[in-house]
Amino acid sequence: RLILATTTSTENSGLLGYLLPVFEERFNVRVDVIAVGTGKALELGKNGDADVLLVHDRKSEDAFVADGFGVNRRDVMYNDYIILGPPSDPAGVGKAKSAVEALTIIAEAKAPFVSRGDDSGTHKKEMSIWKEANIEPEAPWYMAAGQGMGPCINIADEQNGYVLSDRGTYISYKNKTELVIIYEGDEIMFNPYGVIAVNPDLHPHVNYEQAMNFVEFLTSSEGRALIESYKMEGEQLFYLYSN
Amino acid sequence: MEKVLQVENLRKSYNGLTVLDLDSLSIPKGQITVIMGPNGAGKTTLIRILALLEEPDHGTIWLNGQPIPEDENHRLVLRRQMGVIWQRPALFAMSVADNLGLALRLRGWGRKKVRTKVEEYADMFDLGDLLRKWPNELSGGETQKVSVARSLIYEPDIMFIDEPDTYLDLSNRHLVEEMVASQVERRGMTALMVTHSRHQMSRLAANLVILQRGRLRWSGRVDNLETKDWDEELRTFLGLAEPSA
Amino acid sequence: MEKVLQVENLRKSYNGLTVLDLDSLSIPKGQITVIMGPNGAGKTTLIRILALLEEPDHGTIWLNGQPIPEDENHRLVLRRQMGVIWQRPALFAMSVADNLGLALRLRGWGRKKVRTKVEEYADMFDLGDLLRKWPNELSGGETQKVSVARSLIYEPDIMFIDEPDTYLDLSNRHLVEEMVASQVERRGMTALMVTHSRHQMSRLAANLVILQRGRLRWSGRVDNLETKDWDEELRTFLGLAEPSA
Amino acid sequence: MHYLAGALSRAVDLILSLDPAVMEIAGLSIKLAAISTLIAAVIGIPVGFILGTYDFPGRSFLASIVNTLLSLPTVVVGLAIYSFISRRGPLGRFGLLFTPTAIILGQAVLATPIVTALTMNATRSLERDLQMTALSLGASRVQVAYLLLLQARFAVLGALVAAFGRVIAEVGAAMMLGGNIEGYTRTITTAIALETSKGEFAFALSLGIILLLVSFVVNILVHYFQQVKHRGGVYHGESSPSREFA
Amino acid sequence: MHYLAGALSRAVDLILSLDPAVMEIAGLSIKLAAISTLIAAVIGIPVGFILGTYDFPGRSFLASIVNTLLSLPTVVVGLAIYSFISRRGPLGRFGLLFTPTAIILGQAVLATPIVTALTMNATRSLERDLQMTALSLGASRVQVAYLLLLQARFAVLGALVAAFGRVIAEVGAAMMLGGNIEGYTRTITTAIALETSKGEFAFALSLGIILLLVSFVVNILVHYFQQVKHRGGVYHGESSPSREFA
Ligand SMILES: Nc1ncnc2c1ncn2[C@@H]1O[C@H](COP(=O)(O)OP(=O)(O)OP(=O)(O)O)[C@@H](O)[C@H]1O
Ligand SMILES: Nc1ncnc2c1ncn2[C@@H]1O[C@H](COP(=O)(O)OP(=O)(O)OP(=O)(O)O)[C@@H](O)[C@H]1O
Ligand SMILES: [Mg+2]
Ligand SMILES: [Mg+2]
Repeated sequence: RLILATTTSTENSGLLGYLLPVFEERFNVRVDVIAVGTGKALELGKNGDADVLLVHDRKSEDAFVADGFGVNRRDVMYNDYIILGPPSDPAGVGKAKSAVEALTIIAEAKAPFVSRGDDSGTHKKEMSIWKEANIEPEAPWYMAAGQGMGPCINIADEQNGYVLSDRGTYISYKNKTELVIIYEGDEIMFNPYGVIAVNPDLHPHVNYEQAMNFVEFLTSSEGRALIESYKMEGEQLFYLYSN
Repeated sequence: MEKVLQVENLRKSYNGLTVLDLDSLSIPKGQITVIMGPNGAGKTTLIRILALLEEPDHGTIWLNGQPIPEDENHRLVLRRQMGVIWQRPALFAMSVADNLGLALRLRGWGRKKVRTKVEEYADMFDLGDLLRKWPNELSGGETQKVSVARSLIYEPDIMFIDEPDTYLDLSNRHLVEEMVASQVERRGMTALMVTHSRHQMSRLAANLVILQRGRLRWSGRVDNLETKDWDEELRTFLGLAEPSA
Repeated sequence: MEKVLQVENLRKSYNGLTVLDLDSLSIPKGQITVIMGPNGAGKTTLIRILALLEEPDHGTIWLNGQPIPEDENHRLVLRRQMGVIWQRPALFAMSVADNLGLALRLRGWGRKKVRTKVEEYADMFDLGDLLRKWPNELSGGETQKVSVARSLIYEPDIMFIDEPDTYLDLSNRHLVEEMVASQVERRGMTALMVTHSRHQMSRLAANLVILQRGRLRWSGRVDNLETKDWDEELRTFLGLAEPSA
Repeated sequence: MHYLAGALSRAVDLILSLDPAVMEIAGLSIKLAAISTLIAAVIGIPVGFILGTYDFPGRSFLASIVNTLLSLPTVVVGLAIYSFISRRGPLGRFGLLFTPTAIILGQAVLATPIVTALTMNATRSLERDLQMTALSLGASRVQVAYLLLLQARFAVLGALVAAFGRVIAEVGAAMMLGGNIEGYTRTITTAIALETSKGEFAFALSLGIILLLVSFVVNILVHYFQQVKHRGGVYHGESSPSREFA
Repeated sequence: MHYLAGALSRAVDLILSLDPAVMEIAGLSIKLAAISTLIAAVIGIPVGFILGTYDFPGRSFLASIVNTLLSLPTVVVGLAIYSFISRRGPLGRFGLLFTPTAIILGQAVLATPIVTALTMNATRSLERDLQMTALSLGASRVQVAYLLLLQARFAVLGALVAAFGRVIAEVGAAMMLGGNIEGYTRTITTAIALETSKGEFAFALSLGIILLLVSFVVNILVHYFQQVKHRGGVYHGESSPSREFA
């Protein structure tokens, strides 16, 4: 039994359902997926309650490894963030040249903007862009919802506002929301995923052997091929680093 | 004699067993009528029906010459002219004072008026020391006295009394009898009283009704009962002969 | 005469009011002792204490010469030799048959034995038709009879009976008296009976205890009571003189 | 274990410092739970009383339905109401979604079956004697109900306490319908969910402790209020029961 | 509105097709809720009985504590137990986290205050007469308790139904402690949460409807079982009450 703690967005994207059966067959192990937020996944790792993590927040991942909780962190893949808004794009965000400019336009128009507000990878990304733009977003147009991605998209939809989302969640919500992609493509909005094995020196009980198998599987040519070929609603979701 | 209650063809059964089956019965106004009859004869059932608290299977009831209305509001007005002292006293989980004043409060009386009246009746029934007690702190006889006072306090036109003696010592029996009798005399209240005591019956009753197995066995005025031509069963029942056990 | 129960210096108060205060009292074995006294005299309280169901504030009780043990298991054994017929009958929400058999089941009797015994007692008390009924389907007198039979069925050594007449018609009073008396005669059961009826007292009692305001007013054998030198109060109380209301 | 210790001292800090953010969400939580419980009481007590007191065909079936509704999951209630008040739902034009009103709606739906079921059980255990007595003293139907409920007050008040506890502790409806928006619809439980998802377990636990404290204070106040009410009963002479009727 | 219609037809489909995945999680949900309710009954009924029946110093304070515990949020219970059974917690070496046993632990903690509080209220409303009568018939302390609980059976059974409903509908503890692992610890409610987070609202709702159906069937069975039990009472002649005692 291998306990994999990962983010809800990864689980919801369906990628794991595609990858794991192959892995389980190959290494003759059952993988139990615990889908939670990145922060909580890292906390589970710290306590030794998971064997391996698949998460997306580079900064905390590095801290996690630096503090000795995890070993053998590898980049796995990335997808990207996009800015969603109503099709009419009332604030005119569509003409922005960069992500920073897009958020600046929203702030100046005081257009409704829904923030995850939950310290998730997505939220941290959003905060870093605000910082770049030198803006302190404020209520009431700025709504810190403190919820998962899906609910935030729904709130933005209800409020006719904008929201920063990962592409995977948007694709799965596409036919449930009226929001459309208003801005995409800035490199600052890339969303890298890493895999980390929990440190067996700290937690001798963890299934380190299978954890390493998993790390290697994801970064093997077979794993990479599977990731690249995974499509949701006909669209590729995850991209590989060319290494 | 004016009749306050008349019933005709009254029948009531539970689970298919008939417990009350009266062709015709009438209760004179402003007097005490005593109902006697063995256990299970249907006395309490009759009271529940006459007090409009239970529907008979069929039959007609006239109150002061009028048939009983269907309408609940109208019935409530009639019910408020009646009182029942139940065989098994049931006080509410509130102080004795609150129990005594309850019926008046239900009729919308103000706090102060209720209080004065409660004190008056507490005096009459010698319940002064108990006003602040709760039902679970009373002795059996105290409970019964509160229950009697609680019904007499609102001076109903018709009072049904199911065994007033229950739990009472001799002097309290006497007291309760007097209280009932005085309301009959003073205000012309009608009382329908169940008792198993022939002595109590002859002290109080103007009329007697004898029920047996749900049927009317005898009814009439209470005159020279001792010399009436009773059959053996009734003689025994009335305590005019020793039971042949 | 052997004493089954003896108390000394017994005191009980509620909320600071003393309701029972007995210097010394003893109950002879194998006979009927009647307790009389006005409402609120402390009769029921005395029964609760003697039946080991309530702790007195202080005082000592000897049962068959032994002080009452502290240990709950030991007390249970003693309690199982006693029975109480309460002033206010309380049946459990189960069929009459189940109520009758309850005490036997509590003592671990098997179904079949219980059933035979229940049928025997149902016969004796003329309750055969009621066995399948539930308490809320009984008349007052029926309830009382079930309650009496339910306690006599396990043939306790000491039986406390708080007003056996309650709700009963004359012939059922007679029946209950007989049933109690026969267990006293046949098995040497001790009975402690509260009643307000002097006639019942003189029919049954070997000894009389009179309580008043929690104190022992008189106790002794029941011989020539009529001619005793009572004071006026007791004469009235015993019904030997008319109350001067 | 390690979280609990941290959580406790953090909770104490937050309370002693009267942290304004915490005070605000605690206040909102109490308010919403109290209003929902009130709505549930207005609906559930009469319905429960009728189901407990009257015998009519279909009573038993209705009672089973009420009991079933005790297992309404909060998120299902959230979803169902969501689909009514979302912009595309039939009540969309009122703009209720992501407002405190929406939370109240959801919580009232959760609390009503609780109050109903427990009132039903409480009044069902009452003796018929009391009903007869009340009627014979001249009580109208409504007054009878009042007296019987008074008689069963421990259980009925217990029903309200249980319903209040249920809704102040629930998170699904508050999250889905309120949206956990900071400074507007964030309650203690949605804040706890948020901190948990951040991995801030100790902080989440300390909020949980605050929630329990809040409930404790509310319970004590209710208890106290109940005592005061007793003293002001029907008779106003000096009627003050020395102990509760059991 | 649009979800509800879709959800309903989807639920019907899932049930009619006896979808094995749905059957499995429904079975697990029932099993876990039943075991937790049982544990809660074993603890809560005696404690509630004592709090309801005996008067001792501190009783009122303890009662307030129990009432307060009614507002334990599921995620707080989840977190607290997590901190005990996490690998770093004192019970870490048993490896309980993310197992069905962990869920049972959490749900039992949630259910126990409910059973306790409601049993307390039910027995508190009983007349002392009955206790005296039971004792005088020779009942031991335990037998007295049994008889009084029998007398209050509507309310006590109602307490168990309420507790069962609470835990089968709760998601916080099941999610935190079970981990929503497919085929192992996924219950109806964690599945609902998952589908909701995916935006599959109609499917989530249809699972909610299935949950309610499951509860309904369980309630009907309990009701039926209770009737059968009555028939097999103390006296075995022909004692079968024609109607329930009210
Ligand atoms: N709810 C009920 N269900 C079934 N039978 C009932 C019900 N109520 C009364 N009975 C039966 O009807 C008969 C008459 O009962 P009722 O209470 O009227 O008698 P009663 O004359 O008042 O007797 P008592 O002197 O013992 O009080 C009794 O045999 C009783 O068992
Ligand atoms: N729990 C209690 N709390 C307060 N006072 C009580 C309590 N129980 C009994 N009393 C009081 O104690 C006194 C004696 O009560 P008890 O029931 O022993 O009287 P009794 O002799 O049986 O009277 P009765 O003939 O009316 O049944 C009464 O005045 C009663 O009010
Ligand atoms: Mg009767
Ligand atoms: Mg007494």
